[in-house]
Amino acid sequence: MKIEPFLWLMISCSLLIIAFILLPLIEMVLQPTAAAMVETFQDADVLRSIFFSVSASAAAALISFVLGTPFAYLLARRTFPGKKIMESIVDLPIMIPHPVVGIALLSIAGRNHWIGQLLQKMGITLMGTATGIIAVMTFVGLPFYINTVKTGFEAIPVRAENVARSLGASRSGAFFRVTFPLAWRSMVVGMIMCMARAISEFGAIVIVAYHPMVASVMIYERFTAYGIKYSQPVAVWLILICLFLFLLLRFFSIQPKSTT
Amino acid sequence: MKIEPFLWLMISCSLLIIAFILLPLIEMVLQPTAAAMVETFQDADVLRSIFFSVSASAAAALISFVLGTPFAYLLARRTFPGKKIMESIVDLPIMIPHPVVGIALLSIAGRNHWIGQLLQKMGITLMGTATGIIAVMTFVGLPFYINTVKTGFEAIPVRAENVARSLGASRSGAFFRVTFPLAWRSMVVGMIMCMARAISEFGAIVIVAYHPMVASVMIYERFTAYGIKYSQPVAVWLILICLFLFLLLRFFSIQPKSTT
Amino acid sequence: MIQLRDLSVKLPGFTLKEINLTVEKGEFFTLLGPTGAGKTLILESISGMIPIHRGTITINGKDVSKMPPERRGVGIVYQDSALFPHLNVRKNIFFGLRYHGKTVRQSGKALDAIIEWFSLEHLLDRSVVNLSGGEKQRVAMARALAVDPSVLLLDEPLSALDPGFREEIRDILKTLHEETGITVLMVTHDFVEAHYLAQRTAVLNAGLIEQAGTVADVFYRPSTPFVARFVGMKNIFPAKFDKDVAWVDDLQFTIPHSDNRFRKYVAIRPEDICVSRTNISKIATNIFNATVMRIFNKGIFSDIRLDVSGTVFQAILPTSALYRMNFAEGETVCITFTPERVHVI
Amino acid sequence: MIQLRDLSVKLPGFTLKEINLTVEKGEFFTLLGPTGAGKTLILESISGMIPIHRGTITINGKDVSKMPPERRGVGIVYQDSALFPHLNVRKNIFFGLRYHGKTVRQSGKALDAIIEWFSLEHLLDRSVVNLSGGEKQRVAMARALAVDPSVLLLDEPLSALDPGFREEIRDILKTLHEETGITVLMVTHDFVEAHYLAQRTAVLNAGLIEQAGTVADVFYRPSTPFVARFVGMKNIFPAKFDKDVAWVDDLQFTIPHSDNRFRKYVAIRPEDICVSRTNISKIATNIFNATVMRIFNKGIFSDIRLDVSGTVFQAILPTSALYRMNFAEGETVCITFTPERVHVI
Repeated sequence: MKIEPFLWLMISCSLLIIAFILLPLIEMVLQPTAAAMVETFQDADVLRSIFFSVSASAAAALISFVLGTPFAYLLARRTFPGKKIMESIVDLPIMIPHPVVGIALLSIAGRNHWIGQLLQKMGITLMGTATGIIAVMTFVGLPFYINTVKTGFEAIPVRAENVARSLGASRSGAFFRVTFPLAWRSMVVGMIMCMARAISEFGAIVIVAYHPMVASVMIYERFTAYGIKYSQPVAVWLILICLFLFLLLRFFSIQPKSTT
Repeated sequence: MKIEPFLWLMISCSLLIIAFILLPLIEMVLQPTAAAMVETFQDADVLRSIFFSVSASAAAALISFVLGTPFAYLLARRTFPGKKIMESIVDLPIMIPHPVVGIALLSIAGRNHWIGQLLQKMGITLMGTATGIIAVMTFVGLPFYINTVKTGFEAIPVRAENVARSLGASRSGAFFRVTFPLAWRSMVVGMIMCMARAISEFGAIVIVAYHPMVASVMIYERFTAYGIKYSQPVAVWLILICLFLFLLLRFFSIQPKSTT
Repeated sequence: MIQLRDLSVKLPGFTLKEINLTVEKGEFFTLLGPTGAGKTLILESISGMIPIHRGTITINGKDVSKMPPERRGVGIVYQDSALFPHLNVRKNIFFGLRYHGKTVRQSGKALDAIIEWFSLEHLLDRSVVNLSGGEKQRVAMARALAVDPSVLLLDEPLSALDPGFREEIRDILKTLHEETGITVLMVTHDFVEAHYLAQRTAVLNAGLIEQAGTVADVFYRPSTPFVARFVGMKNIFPAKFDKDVAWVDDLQFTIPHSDNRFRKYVAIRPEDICVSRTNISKIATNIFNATVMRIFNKGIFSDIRLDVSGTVFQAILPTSALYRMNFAEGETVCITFTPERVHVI
Repeated sequence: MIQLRDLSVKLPGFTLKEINLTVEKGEFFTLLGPTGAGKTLILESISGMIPIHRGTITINGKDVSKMPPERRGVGIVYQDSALFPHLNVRKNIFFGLRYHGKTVRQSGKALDAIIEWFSLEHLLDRSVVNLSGGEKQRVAMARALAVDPSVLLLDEPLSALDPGFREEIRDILKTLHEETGITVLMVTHDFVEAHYLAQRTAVLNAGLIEQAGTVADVFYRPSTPFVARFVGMKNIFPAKFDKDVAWVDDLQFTIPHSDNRFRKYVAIRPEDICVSRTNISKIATNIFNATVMRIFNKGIFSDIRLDVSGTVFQAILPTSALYRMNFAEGETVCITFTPERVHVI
């Protein structure tokens, strides 16, 4: 069989892309010395910022789960006028430049805006608070959750729900006994995606709250103040801890199917 | 028919999310005065940075198109050991915190690394150059292009390609006369997604190159230097111009089908 | 009993128009029609899955038009079974019990009887994912019957099955209906299924009922050319009528004596046309000389196309008989059919 | 001519094992078998879409085992037509020309003939998306034939069609083969299609050829119980043999005289069993008293299940004959079958 140039083109492009993505990451992980890694890990500021990144993004994923699941179900199951527009609105946060996200969120939180005044009365401040950071993270992470879970719901045949209802289940009964058990895996994946996007955010967070310091802001601070060598260990730790968390979650979601 | 609490829950969650996404954006767009908008638009720095953002992200989309299309086709059509891993690698840039992306790219571009030395010999510098910015943008935008186009390819029945080959078309003939005309719409959408992600990047760019200044960095600079009021007009202009570009591209990709 | 009164459903690109239909208590009724005629839409209206535009749906005398699906007491079996893939066979069958105030213990005997009836005892702990098509349909039927529905809706329950399973499930359906006397409304596009299972039937075309009646009625007395074609009357010719005579072009057919004022077509089933070398029938009318155009061997039976001065007839004969008579293409033969086998439409 | 020698294909979860098959030049050959038997895999090996593990594929004497698909000269028509949705009918048909050094002008007459043959003239400028199922298959066939392939592979070309179109396309295939004499290999799971179209056939089961031969051979002389069941021999019983006699439990069957040493079953077609109230046959053997268990009306024909001292026979009769004779369930009747209709397997 003669060599197929088309196949070679595909393979070489693929390897080039894999190298482009992997080499920088591998290089970065390998450059810090073990000593620097250990020392960085003993730094309470670093630990605090990584823990804060993880917990704030987990909070964003949880909010997405609570609010986004019903929305995703609506988008997957119903047709209504304006649905396309709604779907475009959900995608908006992906398109908006990151600093603009921060500026937009601050725009309504100001003292001269009715929402800002309302928030203030409730004792909620966005600027420079954990609340603000979680708001930003939810804003950028929501689309990932909703789109993943919507696809998950769409893969579940409507007929299974119909049968459940014909057997006497109410709309919520059908949802909790048929749809949810079939879709929860996609919800876990959606929450991982949402969390990953939230943890990686920097531009919007740095506008809303430099402090309390999330890991990505700390990495940026160390880079600008002390240069690449000093910022690498923190970056590596952040990546490793994220990776560990995601693998853990993935592992739970690929458990052998139980019968309930 | 009694009121269905489940339906109401879905609707209220949906409206809450829509409001959470839209209200800050609308508010931000409405706050700047017309005068401020006009004045900002006449500022050569602003125009230059927006133009640079657009053209650099377009370059990233073009690179993704050239390299990513064969890769996406490979992922859509072939099964091979390690495919799952490859797909995970493609998704990596979405998961990596933005400043870490910048640090990782700089890690291999340094003078004491063989790739850095190679690049230097070729006259390529990443730090503080347009090349570096395009590299960052490609890095973060590629996954969006590849995943979109992969889905597009998967939607095209293999049998159509098989028939084309049985009719005498080579692998590339079948690709260019059957697969490409059926998939180009998904490629346009993929490039839009890639471009949108590239334009929105801030954290990685600010590490690799503060100058030449892209729009998101300029917005950040104005925010930190002069506050929210001064940064809003630039943000609004950036969003409007992006929106216009994307609508234009979308429009071209939804033209009535021609027969070729 | 299921009664549809002026049922209208509007969907983008499709409309069901004023469907009137009564399925009597204990009846096995089929809805026939080609793909896209709106058959499934009627089932989904009855079960409450889609909102209706106008009209009323009554089940056992109770107007259910505005009830949610779970209160209509309607059992459904879909073509693809629609089993719950995350539950095993047992849990699929028991799924509906709790909504009917029953526990497995309370309804033990009834459930055991259903499970035994469908021969599912040995499958109870199996995952539904790896069952065969026939097994899936048996589980789907057992699941629907476990909650004792007042009517059973079947959406092409045989279509997705391999031939072997198709016969098995068809026989099960027939026996089930005979033994339990449950009201059944089944959708199918296969007339043979209707013939085999149902007492009455309605033929649907593009959202309208073309004809309703007993299966025999629809089969032997189709009222429109569409229905005639659907029930396999291959020979449909536009005709002019005069008392007990019809003219198809220049051919004169003797037909049953009836009121033919508003009729426009004659139709003859291919199996009602007798083909022979010389006239062997005892009647003196409807005898034509025909040229054999083509013979198509279709296994046990063969199709034969015959030209009678430009009008093409289609007849069906056992292949063995055809071999015996040894007709050749181009040969002139004699075709006859009794007047009562000529249907006027 | 297509020759497969020891063809083996290994896929995750499925294996084709040493397939040997010869389709003669000009022959219409069918590959029969249930879903998942590996039929399509054989077609895809021949057309070069999947790599083969071992063995050789020869087309018209040329070993094509290692050739890319575009050089094998194989035309394919799939069940779903696989038309190019972005091209109109004309461009679909003309698609392959350029690869065969032809232009539309050069091959004008031949193309016109193909287009006319398939009655596609009025559709040429239509989009293929909105064609009917039958039209789509006609375009798919015209497209395959436009480049003058040396063999034509058909992958269940009738399965996705509505009954009306199915007959149309089946007749077109038959006439096409008769007129052009092209070598055809068709995959189907429907024995009637094979009977109607093909000279020879092979029955595939789980990646192995169970039997190959003329359609009549496979139909009348199945060599395994699987094939017997597949060709509709409902009555298959394990038996013991002694010269021209077979015992099924205590029933003694007279059978054709042949070498029965390695045989294990007898099989009788349901249509070969004659059912009557009293013995009307001229032969003295294979006459049994039977109890009518169930009668299933299946439209033109009816199934009848008969119990002969514990052995259940299945016979098929025209429904009209059954009505005339007015059999009741539970009644004792007489069944007979001639010895030559008893197949030993």
